[in-house]
Amino acid sequence: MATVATRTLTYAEAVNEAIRISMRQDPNVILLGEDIAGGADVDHLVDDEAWGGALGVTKGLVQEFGRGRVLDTPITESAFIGAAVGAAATGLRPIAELMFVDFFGVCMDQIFDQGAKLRYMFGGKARCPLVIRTTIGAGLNAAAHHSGCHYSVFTHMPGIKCVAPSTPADAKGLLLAAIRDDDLVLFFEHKLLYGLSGEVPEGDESIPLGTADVKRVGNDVTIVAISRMVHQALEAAEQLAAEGIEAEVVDPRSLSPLDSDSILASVAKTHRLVIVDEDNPLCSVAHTIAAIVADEGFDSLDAPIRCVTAPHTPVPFSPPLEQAYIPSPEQIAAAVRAIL
Amino acid sequence: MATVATRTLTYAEAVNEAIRISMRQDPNVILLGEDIAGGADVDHLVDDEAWGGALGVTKGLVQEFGRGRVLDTPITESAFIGAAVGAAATGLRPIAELMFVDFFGVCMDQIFDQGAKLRYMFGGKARCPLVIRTTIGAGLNAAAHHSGCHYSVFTHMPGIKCVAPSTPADAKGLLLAAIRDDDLVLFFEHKLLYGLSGEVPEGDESIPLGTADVKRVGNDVTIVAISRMVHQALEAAEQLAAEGIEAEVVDPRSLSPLDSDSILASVAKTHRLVIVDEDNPLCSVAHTIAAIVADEGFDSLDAPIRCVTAPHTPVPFSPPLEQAYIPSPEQIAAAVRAIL
Amino acid sequence: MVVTERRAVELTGETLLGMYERMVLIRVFEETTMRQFADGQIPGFVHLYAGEEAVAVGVCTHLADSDFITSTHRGHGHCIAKGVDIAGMAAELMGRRTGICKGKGGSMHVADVEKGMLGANGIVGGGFPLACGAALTAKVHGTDAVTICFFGDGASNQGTFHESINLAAIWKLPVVFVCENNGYAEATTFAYHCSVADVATRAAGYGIPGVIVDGLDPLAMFSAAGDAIARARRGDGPTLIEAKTYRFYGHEEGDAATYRTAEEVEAHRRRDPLITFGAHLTGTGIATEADLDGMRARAQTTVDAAYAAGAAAPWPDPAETLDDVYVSYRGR
Amino acid sequence: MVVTERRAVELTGETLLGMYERMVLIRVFEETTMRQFADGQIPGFVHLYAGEEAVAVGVCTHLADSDFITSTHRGHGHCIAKGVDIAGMAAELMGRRTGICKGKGGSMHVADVEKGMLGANGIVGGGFPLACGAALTAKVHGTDAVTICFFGDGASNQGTFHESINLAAIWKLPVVFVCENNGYAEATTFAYHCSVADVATRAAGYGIPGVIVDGLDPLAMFSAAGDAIARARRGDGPTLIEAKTYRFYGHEEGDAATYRTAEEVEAHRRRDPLITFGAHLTGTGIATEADLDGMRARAQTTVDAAYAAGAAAPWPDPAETLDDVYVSYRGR
Ligand SMILES: Cc1ncc(C[n+]2csc(CCOP(=O)(O)OP(=O)(O)O)c2C)c(N)n1
Ligand SMILES: Cc1ncc(C[n+]2csc(CCOP(=O)(O)OP(=O)(O)O)c2C)c(N)n1
Ligand SMILES: [Mg+2]
Ligand SMILES: [Mg+2]
Repeated sequence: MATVATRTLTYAEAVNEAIRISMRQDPNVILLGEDIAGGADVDHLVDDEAWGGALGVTKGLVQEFGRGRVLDTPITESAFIGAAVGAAATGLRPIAELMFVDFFGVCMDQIFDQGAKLRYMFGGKARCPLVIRTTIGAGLNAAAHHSGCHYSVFTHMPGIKCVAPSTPADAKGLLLAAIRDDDLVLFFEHKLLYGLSGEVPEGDESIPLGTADVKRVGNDVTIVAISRMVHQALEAAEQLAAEGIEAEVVDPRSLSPLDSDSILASVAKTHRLVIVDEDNPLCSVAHTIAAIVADEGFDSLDAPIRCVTAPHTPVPFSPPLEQAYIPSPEQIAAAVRAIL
Repeated sequence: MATVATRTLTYAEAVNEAIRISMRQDPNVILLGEDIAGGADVDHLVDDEAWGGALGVTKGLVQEFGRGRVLDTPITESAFIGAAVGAAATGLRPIAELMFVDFFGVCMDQIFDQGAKLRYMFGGKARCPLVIRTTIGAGLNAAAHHSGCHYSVFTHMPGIKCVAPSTPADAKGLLLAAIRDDDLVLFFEHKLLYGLSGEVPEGDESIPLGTADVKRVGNDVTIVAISRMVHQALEAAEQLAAEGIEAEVVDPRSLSPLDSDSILASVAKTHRLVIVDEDNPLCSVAHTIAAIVADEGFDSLDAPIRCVTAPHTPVPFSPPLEQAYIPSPEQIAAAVRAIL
Repeated sequence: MVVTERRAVELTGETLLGMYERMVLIRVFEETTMRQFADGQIPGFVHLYAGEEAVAVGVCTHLADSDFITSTHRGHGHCIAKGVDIAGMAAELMGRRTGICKGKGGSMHVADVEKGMLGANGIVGGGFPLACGAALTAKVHGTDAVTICFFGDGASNQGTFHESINLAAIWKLPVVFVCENNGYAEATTFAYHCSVADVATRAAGYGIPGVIVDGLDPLAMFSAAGDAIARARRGDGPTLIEAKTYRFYGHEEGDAATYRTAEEVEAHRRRDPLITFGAHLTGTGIATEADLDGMRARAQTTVDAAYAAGAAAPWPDPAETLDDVYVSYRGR
Repeated sequence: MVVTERRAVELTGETLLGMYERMVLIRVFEETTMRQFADGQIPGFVHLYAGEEAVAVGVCTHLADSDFITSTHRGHGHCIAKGVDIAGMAAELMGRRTGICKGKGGSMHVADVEKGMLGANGIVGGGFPLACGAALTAKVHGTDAVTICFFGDGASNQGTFHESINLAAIWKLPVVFVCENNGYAEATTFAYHCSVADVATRAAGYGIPGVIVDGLDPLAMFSAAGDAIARARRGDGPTLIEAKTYRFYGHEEGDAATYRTAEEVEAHRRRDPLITFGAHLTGTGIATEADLDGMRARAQTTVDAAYAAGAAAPWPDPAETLDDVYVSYRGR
């Protein structure tokens, strides 16, 4: 493998860079969302004052690509996400931002009935090369309308691909692949990871969708963890290592398609599985992974499969409640110990 | 147990009867939906000409309860389902009809961000005694916008209860309980079951939500099946019985809360589990049941858990494709044989 | 708001005959489809466009393949007006492999992106945002393509109507919103479900022109659409056209439509666009009765051949269920 | 559409003083909240209502506890105007167990159904349908309760606006839609995001009255709301009121609001409703400067006490995370 130069970027910067690279390469890539540029018709704004999205992730892009390609939208998610679907079906490669995933309820028809099904309903004679970026996750005390994960809902839906990176490098590489992909991709960015720094390759280095990544090697138990939970799992693994337990931490990175082969291979080695998911438990990706392993990996298993997830509740506001809501390294370590 | 008189009703009639009984008992119960009465302001309609819902399930109710309690709505699911939420929070007990579950995308915010979360966000100081009736299921060649199941999406959501009856008796008993329940209940009626006849108790005999029902007793394998799939499973069980294999068919009836105890008890007896679900597989109720058993019932299991579900595709239109889409008795029987 | 009277439009006899031909083709397709459905040849739900031909044809006569339309559950007429292949449509409605969507879509999802037809739609109001998107593509690409969004009176209350027209208005998207107000949404009357007497009134809420047109008159439709399309192509943004029209049959096949009086149906049938437009053509000497009869006969031949081919065509293979979920991999 | 000028309204001195008192309480609550947020006492997102007091108070002065309101992410002012307990609010914003929602909701979800306050809302446009529902309850129960739906200019483009106003109009629901047009949706200007110059224009699309009001003037708000509420209670259906107002601070705490010019902010601050309404009260001899200062001081005492109590209150127990998902059973 050729060495690729890297530098330290935050997760937010990595997302921004992937978009910038893609927009430079392909004039069909456009960006749309609420305040995605920021202050659409405000002339006095000096460059870096434009919001660049509610959380600043797309800052600077309107300066390079102009308001013809970085479009602020009204607060009408059905209209602009549906427009992104229509644009994708007719020749553009839009990147739309759904500010918080919790808002999916106001625009889901355009995503799952139109965007996701269009190709199938049309007998394969259409494409929907659209990326919908959205933010997920608890931890900012943003309460029940701004803190959910809910990628399970999209993973459920045929015609949608789902990606949930846990590191800056994955965020960049997977987003490059997602933008280039000819299918509808939901790209889930965890709000608490935006500030995380890490080494990120320079240039146009994409990571194929549907490939898991082993974030830590170990022989005693497999911990599959999604998005920010990868870091909770790694912390749990450190705690366990102190006790002589070596956990393997597998990050699926893309939830649909899911690289179940990598998960099964790890379980075949460790014989034990704990799954960590910040989403609510019922009909979750965690449960899907458990179901796949309970079928295809049954003979490898020496112990029950444990899922460590958020509880079956909305996300509470108050800090101690929200902390209780988010799966902790301690809970993960305890789940591992219980099946050893 | 006191004997309760029964008579033969179709599943559609059973639903209708449960609503009628509830509306007679409680003036706060109202009905709203598109053409739920039918021909709202058309005076020349003679009684039984009013549609009573697109599939005729609520026929006759407007004649008894009047247009003040059986309200036709415009095609604005967000507005009228959200209005049902607001009405439920302020003293009514509405029953809203979402004509096909596939339309959930146009109104999901009002269901899951408003109705389902209201009580939690308000610290327990509000209630949402609302039933949303909707139709599910493939088999009418109604294609990708009118044939899905998608109860998994609602089962995922905290604050929502999900019920999916498979027989006329269950439909009536569970709907009576749902209307009386103080929480938001999604009630999934399978379109292909509407014409099914069965013995249904007279009067106000409700069935508690959260209780599974063993539809067939057997010792060799547990088949958990949902909604119409109960009948496919029973057919498979007959095929298997001819080979000397006795399957136990468990119908969870309510998906949230889920009576996992009954499922685990059956698996503890049979040591083998096949789950049948007409919904798409990823993040499905099937996978959740598999995950629960792979954890809590792991020690009972003598074989991999198999899920027989619809494929990860939208519902195709063409009859042979749609038939391939729906889990068949043959597929179920084959799944059982494979793990024996 | 402007109420468009039927205006003298400069149209060649050839164009007029072409319009009639399209209209009669739609009518014959629909009436044949009705029989095929009754014969059990067409599975699923079928919503006929018969009676509304003047709308689709009046509008689409302005369009090239590079222009787009979005459609509804009542989409056959839009497809035919936009030039979608009749045999492909018939086979699709029958669920055959040779269908334009390989049997995956059926009546409610007929589509042909190559022809600029972005699909019938099973979701009422589903097409509004898609139309904005197709128009956005034209705007970003700098072409003069226009997009027409057809929708029903029932759809005019959906949230997507509002969101999309506002978006199109502020972005000055080249899109024309065409409401086919046939007076009913299923069994519910327009007078009940809508808070205003004319959908076109709502245009004022978006600062765009709103136009009421006699949707039974193809020439009125042609001229109103022409103005709106020109405006859109010029970059001046969207227009809302309300075509007052009528569906000759029930909401869907199987609906007895008892919510309509016989007198009401009769009154509209007397204004059948094929009769009135046919009379216009014969009256102005552009065609003879025999010409018109010939066109209808040719349409019938085309449609019969399409259905015959469909009936003879193979069913899709069950394994195809898994195809075309994604571009890059197969469902499972 | 009617543009409501400030009208002479017959109000007792007591009512006027009560209005001022509510307004100053909102202002003091918001400015104290700002400091508490800066001090790290309030987690999460906080959107201040300061500057818009005349709207909530002008409207809610007409209401009893049996009337309902729906609110927005910028909900503190609506809560206070509707009589929600200040201590319960402060503790809620701080996430304490004694909060009005037991710490589950926070700033974006403050609610008090007993007081007819159906919740702030984290979803822009989320309140429209809920308001129709509360109004439907009144209609079915045959009471004269009215529901007010507060929403922002940004929300006026959401689909729920359109769907809900149409529904309220055809059902003649007793609801009043009050748009707080503060010129911005986050960093996006009203001029950009909305296709018409006045939201009230859209009323014509639903056949209901649309009224533009000076949202910095509590008396103009009072009189416009009075007309609309009376109409609603009479059973004549909804009204759309557009209050032209301004938020004195950023979209949320942390927003420097550089998209607004200093001059624009200054111009609005000069028309601060507390200053102008205060001047009206002193000018007409209803109150002295000292009276007004006294009210402000008392408000400050109330709010300070509320925040002090909040700071001293216990945190919820982590086990409470599982409470109140359902009435009948506990989450897990
Ligand atoms: C979101 C949604 N809600 C409801 C339906 C069911 N439905 C199909 S067609 C229809 C009536 C549509 O009326 P209109 O828009 O006037 O079109 P028309 O049938 O008159 O052409 C309804 C309610 C649907 N398909 N989608
Ligand atoms: C459905 C939805 N989309 C986007 C947001 C993010 N958001 C929160 S407040 C806001 C601006 C609202 O503007 P406006 O309605 O004018 O209210 P204001 O903040 O000016 O009071 C936005 C975009 C949201 N909360 N909900
Ligand atoms: Mg109609
Ligand atoms: Mg605003």
